Amino acid sequence: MGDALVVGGRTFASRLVVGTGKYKDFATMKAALEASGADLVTVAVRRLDLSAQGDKSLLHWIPKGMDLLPNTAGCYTADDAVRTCRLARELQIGGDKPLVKLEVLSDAKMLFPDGEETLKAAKVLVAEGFTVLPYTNDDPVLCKKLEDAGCAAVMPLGAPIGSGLGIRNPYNLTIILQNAKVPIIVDAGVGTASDAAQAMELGVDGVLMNTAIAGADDPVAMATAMKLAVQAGRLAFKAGRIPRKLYGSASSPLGGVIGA
Amino acid sequence: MGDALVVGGRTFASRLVVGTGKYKDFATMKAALEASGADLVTVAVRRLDLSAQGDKSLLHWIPKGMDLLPNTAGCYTADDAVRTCRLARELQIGGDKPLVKLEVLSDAKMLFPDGEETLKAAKVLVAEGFTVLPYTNDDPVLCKKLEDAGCAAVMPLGAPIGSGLGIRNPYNLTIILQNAKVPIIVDAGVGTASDAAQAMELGVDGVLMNTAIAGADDPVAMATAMKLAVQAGRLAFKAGRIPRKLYGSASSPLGGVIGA
Amino acid sequence: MGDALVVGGRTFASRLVVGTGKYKDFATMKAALEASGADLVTVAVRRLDLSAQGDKSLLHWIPKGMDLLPNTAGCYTADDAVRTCRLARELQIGGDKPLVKLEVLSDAKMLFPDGEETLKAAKVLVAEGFTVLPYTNDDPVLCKKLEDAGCAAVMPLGAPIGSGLGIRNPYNLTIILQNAKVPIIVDAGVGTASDAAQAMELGVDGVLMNTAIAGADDPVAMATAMKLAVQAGRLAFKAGRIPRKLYGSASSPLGGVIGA
Amino acid sequence: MGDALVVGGRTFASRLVVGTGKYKDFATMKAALEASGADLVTVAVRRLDLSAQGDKSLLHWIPKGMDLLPNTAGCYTADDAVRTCRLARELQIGGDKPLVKLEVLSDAKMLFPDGEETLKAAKVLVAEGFTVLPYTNDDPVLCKKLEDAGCAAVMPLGAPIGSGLGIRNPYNLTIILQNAKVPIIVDAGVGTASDAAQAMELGVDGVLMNTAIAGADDPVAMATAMKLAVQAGRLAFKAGRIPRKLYGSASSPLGGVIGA
Amino acid sequence: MRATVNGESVELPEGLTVAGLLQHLGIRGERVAVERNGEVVRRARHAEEKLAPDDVLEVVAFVGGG
Amino acid sequence: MRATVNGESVELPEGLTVAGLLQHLGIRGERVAVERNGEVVRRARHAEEKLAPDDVLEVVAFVGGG
Amino acid sequence: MRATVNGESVELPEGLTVAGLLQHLGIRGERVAVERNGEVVRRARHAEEKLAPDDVLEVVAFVGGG
Amino acid sequence: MRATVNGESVELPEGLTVAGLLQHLGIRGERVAVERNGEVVRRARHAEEKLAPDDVLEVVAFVGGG
Repeated sequence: MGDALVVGGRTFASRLVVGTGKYKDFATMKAALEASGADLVTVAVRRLDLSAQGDKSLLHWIPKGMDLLPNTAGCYTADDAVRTCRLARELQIGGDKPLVKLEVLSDAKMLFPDGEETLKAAKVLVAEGFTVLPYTNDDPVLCKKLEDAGCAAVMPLGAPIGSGLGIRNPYNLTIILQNAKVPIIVDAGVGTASDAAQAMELGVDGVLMNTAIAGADDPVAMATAMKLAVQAGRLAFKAGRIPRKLYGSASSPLGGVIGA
Repeated sequence: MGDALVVGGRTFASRLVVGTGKYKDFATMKAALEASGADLVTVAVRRLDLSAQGDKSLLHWIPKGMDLLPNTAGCYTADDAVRTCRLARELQIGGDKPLVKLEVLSDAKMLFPDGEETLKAAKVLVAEGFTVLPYTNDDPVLCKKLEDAGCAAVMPLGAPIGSGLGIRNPYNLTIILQNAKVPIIVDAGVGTASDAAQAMELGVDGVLMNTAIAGADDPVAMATAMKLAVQAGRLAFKAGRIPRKLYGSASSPLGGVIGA
Repeated sequence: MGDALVVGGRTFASRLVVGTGKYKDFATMKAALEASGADLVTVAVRRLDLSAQGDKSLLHWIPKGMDLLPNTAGCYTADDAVRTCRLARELQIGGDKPLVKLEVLSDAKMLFPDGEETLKAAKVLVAEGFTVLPYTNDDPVLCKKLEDAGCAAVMPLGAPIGSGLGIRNPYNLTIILQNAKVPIIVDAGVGTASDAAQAMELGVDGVLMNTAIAGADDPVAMATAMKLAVQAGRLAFKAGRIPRKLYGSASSPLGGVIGA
Repeated sequence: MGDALVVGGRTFASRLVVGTGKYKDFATMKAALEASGADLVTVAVRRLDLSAQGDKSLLHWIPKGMDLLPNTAGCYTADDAVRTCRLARELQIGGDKPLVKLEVLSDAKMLFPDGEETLKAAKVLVAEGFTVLPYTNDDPVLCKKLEDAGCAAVMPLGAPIGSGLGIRNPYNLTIILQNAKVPIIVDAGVGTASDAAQAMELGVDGVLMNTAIAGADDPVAMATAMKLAVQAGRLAFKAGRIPRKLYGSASSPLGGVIGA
Repeated sequence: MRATVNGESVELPEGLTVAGLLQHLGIRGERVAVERNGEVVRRARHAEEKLAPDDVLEVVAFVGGG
Repeated sequence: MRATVNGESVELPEGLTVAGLLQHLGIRGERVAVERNGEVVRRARHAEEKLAPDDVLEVVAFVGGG
Repeated sequence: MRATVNGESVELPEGLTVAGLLQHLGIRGERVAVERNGEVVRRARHAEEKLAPDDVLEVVAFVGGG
Repeated sequence: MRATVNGESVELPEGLTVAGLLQHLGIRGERVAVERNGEVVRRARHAEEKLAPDDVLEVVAFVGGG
């Protein structure tokens, strides 16, 4: 629809970014990725399991034409996140200004991003030429600092990873959007299609999700739902919705009623 | 998608029902109706303006293949609503068990349906062989009585007509759905795409709207958004969403992190 | 505070009306009633258990000075409700224009009021000289009809009886308030203190509750909380709250900061 | 009620902390402070206006027995905040481990706290022996770091200063509470009484507000409302509320209905 | 004679008044109201009003309710 | 003769049929329905049914509505 | 000598102490605190501590705030 | 010689290169990256770079993640 998402000079036809984790098998994942219509998918970097031989790699199952967005999931310090990104760059076999989803969490329980470490890592990675997309709390000040640090986009959460709580604080997102000069992508928290549509209607540039699709009873159907919901929310945002009013107003003519 | 809406023995491919009021011109209306993908559209019955000659009628602008759902908008009594339906049947040139959207409002200010008069009219119209789709408040008891009176579907409001407030009371809708044996269609209140998706995710069988599309800055774009949102919400409902949890859970593997 | 609740010519110092059901014992009920500060309490009318002898009656446990508001709980038809009110009047030993809480439910599952039967009963009871306080759904049209039928106050639900869901639809309550000429009392749905405060802040004249207090782990503490919450909400309503704004504004002076 | 708020070894009978800014005059402020029942009030530190002579100082208008909580409002860097606290300590004429409300904002528009600078200042102030109460965003990780830095309490916002939006994100507050070992006080965002009650019901240890009272049409009435609401919310939190259920349950006995 | 009291069929002495019924049922002190065949019997008439065979009687009191 | 059409009193030729009325009003092509004194006149009877003085007639069509 | 007080450049008598400054500024009774070149001057030292040319001084007090 | 590979201590032949290590571990086809003592070893240098005793090596690949 001539309304592409542009991040760090790269253009993506879809505003939906999807993950590759938590699927019950690769075949289901592949079908869901295709149904989602996404052209950017997140992947994690992990030690190769030296005992498991010949096990088909993830990459065989990612549809052609989808770009990879390696993440730093599992890192709790800026240093580990930076090391992980360097390995991810190597795995990408070069590529100029490689994309990375920077994610530095505080701990394994709260699963909230550690803003201090995230900002520290972002500065290092930008200096090293990465195209950095940081996952962050919905803190307008932190989001602005990440933008100022040179991040190509900023990805505030809608709610904690995998919580399915939707957009907990649309007010903060609105303030973030009004002060941002880079794309804002809602990352994490979406539970169902209307959550994704609502995020887009707020004016965010994209939505990133994994659990909402992979964890649904029918991941392929949910992937399709999310594709449609992101398109619907984007269109509704641009179409200019009607104002909210306490009292309604008739949608049929007031005059010309019979027997009046 | 083999998931049609069936009302009173009629089958509709789309679960979105749209109105024809409030458009700035017929050309815009036609484009929006086509974009909506709806195959059922509401129309009002009004006295012919005897002074205005040769003015192209509404029907010339309704895309072929769309069924008409005449409403009784503007009626404040059961009697006027019944007379209006009889005239609508004549305008439809017969047709067996003609569809009518029964709408009896209390007054021109609150614009809330008058349950007592609506139920009275429903009984008469069912007896006369109409396929009755009543617009009603989200009162589970009244909705049940309308179903028991023989209505082919029941259409509780999400919010007042034209208010754009969305689904004000999802709890009532859920109770209505759990006790209904006929299709439940949310009529009125939807303001933007996520509202329509949310309604469908609750499990309603369809959504009827007019102002949200006709009153948008770009009605055609909003009509497309609504088409997608209704499909998204329906798919998400059937796909089985993930549960909501206060704490998240990682979407990437917990083990195998470097340097661990 | 010179801000009494006046219903049908009777004046009540407290705007909190409490029930007497569901307590684990009469002693706890009495303590909770006293803590609530209410001066109007609901009671039910039931067949005397002819087998259980000498069992101390409820009335011994209701603090002196509290007026009784007999209800018609358990009635599913207008006729049963009217018969129950006549018996209640006899139990009150006369009294002019006796107060009754009219409650006609649809069934034992949904527990929603049956508007049609409630309105029918209200008309009979008003004609027989009762001071009728009907429990009703939050339907603005039905509430208006009950007022027009001569009810002394109208009591829309916040949410279903005992659900603890709070004020599900503040929009409807606001519309009801703007169109009412008799006191509006929120009956049922309140779960905790902030629900009661919120109801009062909307401008309702009183709040009626039973389960929220009787079902709390500590009914006496909750009764005190509700007394304070109703007072707080009423005061806040009259004090004129600040407007809601997306962006904040400093509460300390902007000038005179050191080193500036 | 033997349920005092203890912060840094100090005990406060009231869990409501109020500000002294934005009042139309000192007399109104004094009346509101007294009505609030608070025993801790925030004050700002500003350059003495050398031109305005003999103007009665704020301190003459603060009721006896109220402790002062100097803030660092207007500071945008850790350094300015630290200097301001040192001056505040001098203004307090010593006192061991003086209380300060640490507030470092990002800018004059968003009015959101700058977590990075706040944390930096907190570490310095704790080292200098201050009892530090930092105002912060509702970021569970940042709140934990402030606690670990030695802050005596942590004060996440409910919504931006003066916005009156209430508790925007109860989920974050709940997570903060479940992970905190020091008192959590909601600072900013409260607009009306039910907001304060809701915050307390979540389990926070106190609520700090200024604009909601000073900006109300009747500040004294609103101060009373807030006093009652904080007490109500605290009591309700401790009383153990009933669970929320989609379907209600009768509050009157099901058996013994006449004519059954 | 047989009559129905609170939904149960019971045997009662002939010519019993409402007051007699309450005494017969051992009800005293209790604040109760009586309905006979769908009509309330005002307290003032308890001593006079005689019951008849097959009467349907309701004897009610206040209980806790919301 | 005088009759009321869509709320307005108008002068009509004697013995006019419903079909004649529509023609008289210059209505053609239009998909309209006619109510005479509260009863719908089916299209099939437009040519036969004659109007009478003081008839109250409604001539309606579909318009945009929600 | 010239010094900066609360952001404004002012002319002050030579050898003025902090206590002298406050008197010079007509400040009495007021509960104030003084910062000299970024460092707080404790009240106990107001009488001793002498100002120097180009000093940057902040004289502050509590005002209403939230 | 002993070295640590993915957190486990293993015995490796002397003078092994990174490329040799991967072969030794039976890794082929796989798209992997190698970190030696905290520094990435670029693919281009796999054939040259020799391992040393007590090296800490990380051999990673992409896996599903969100």
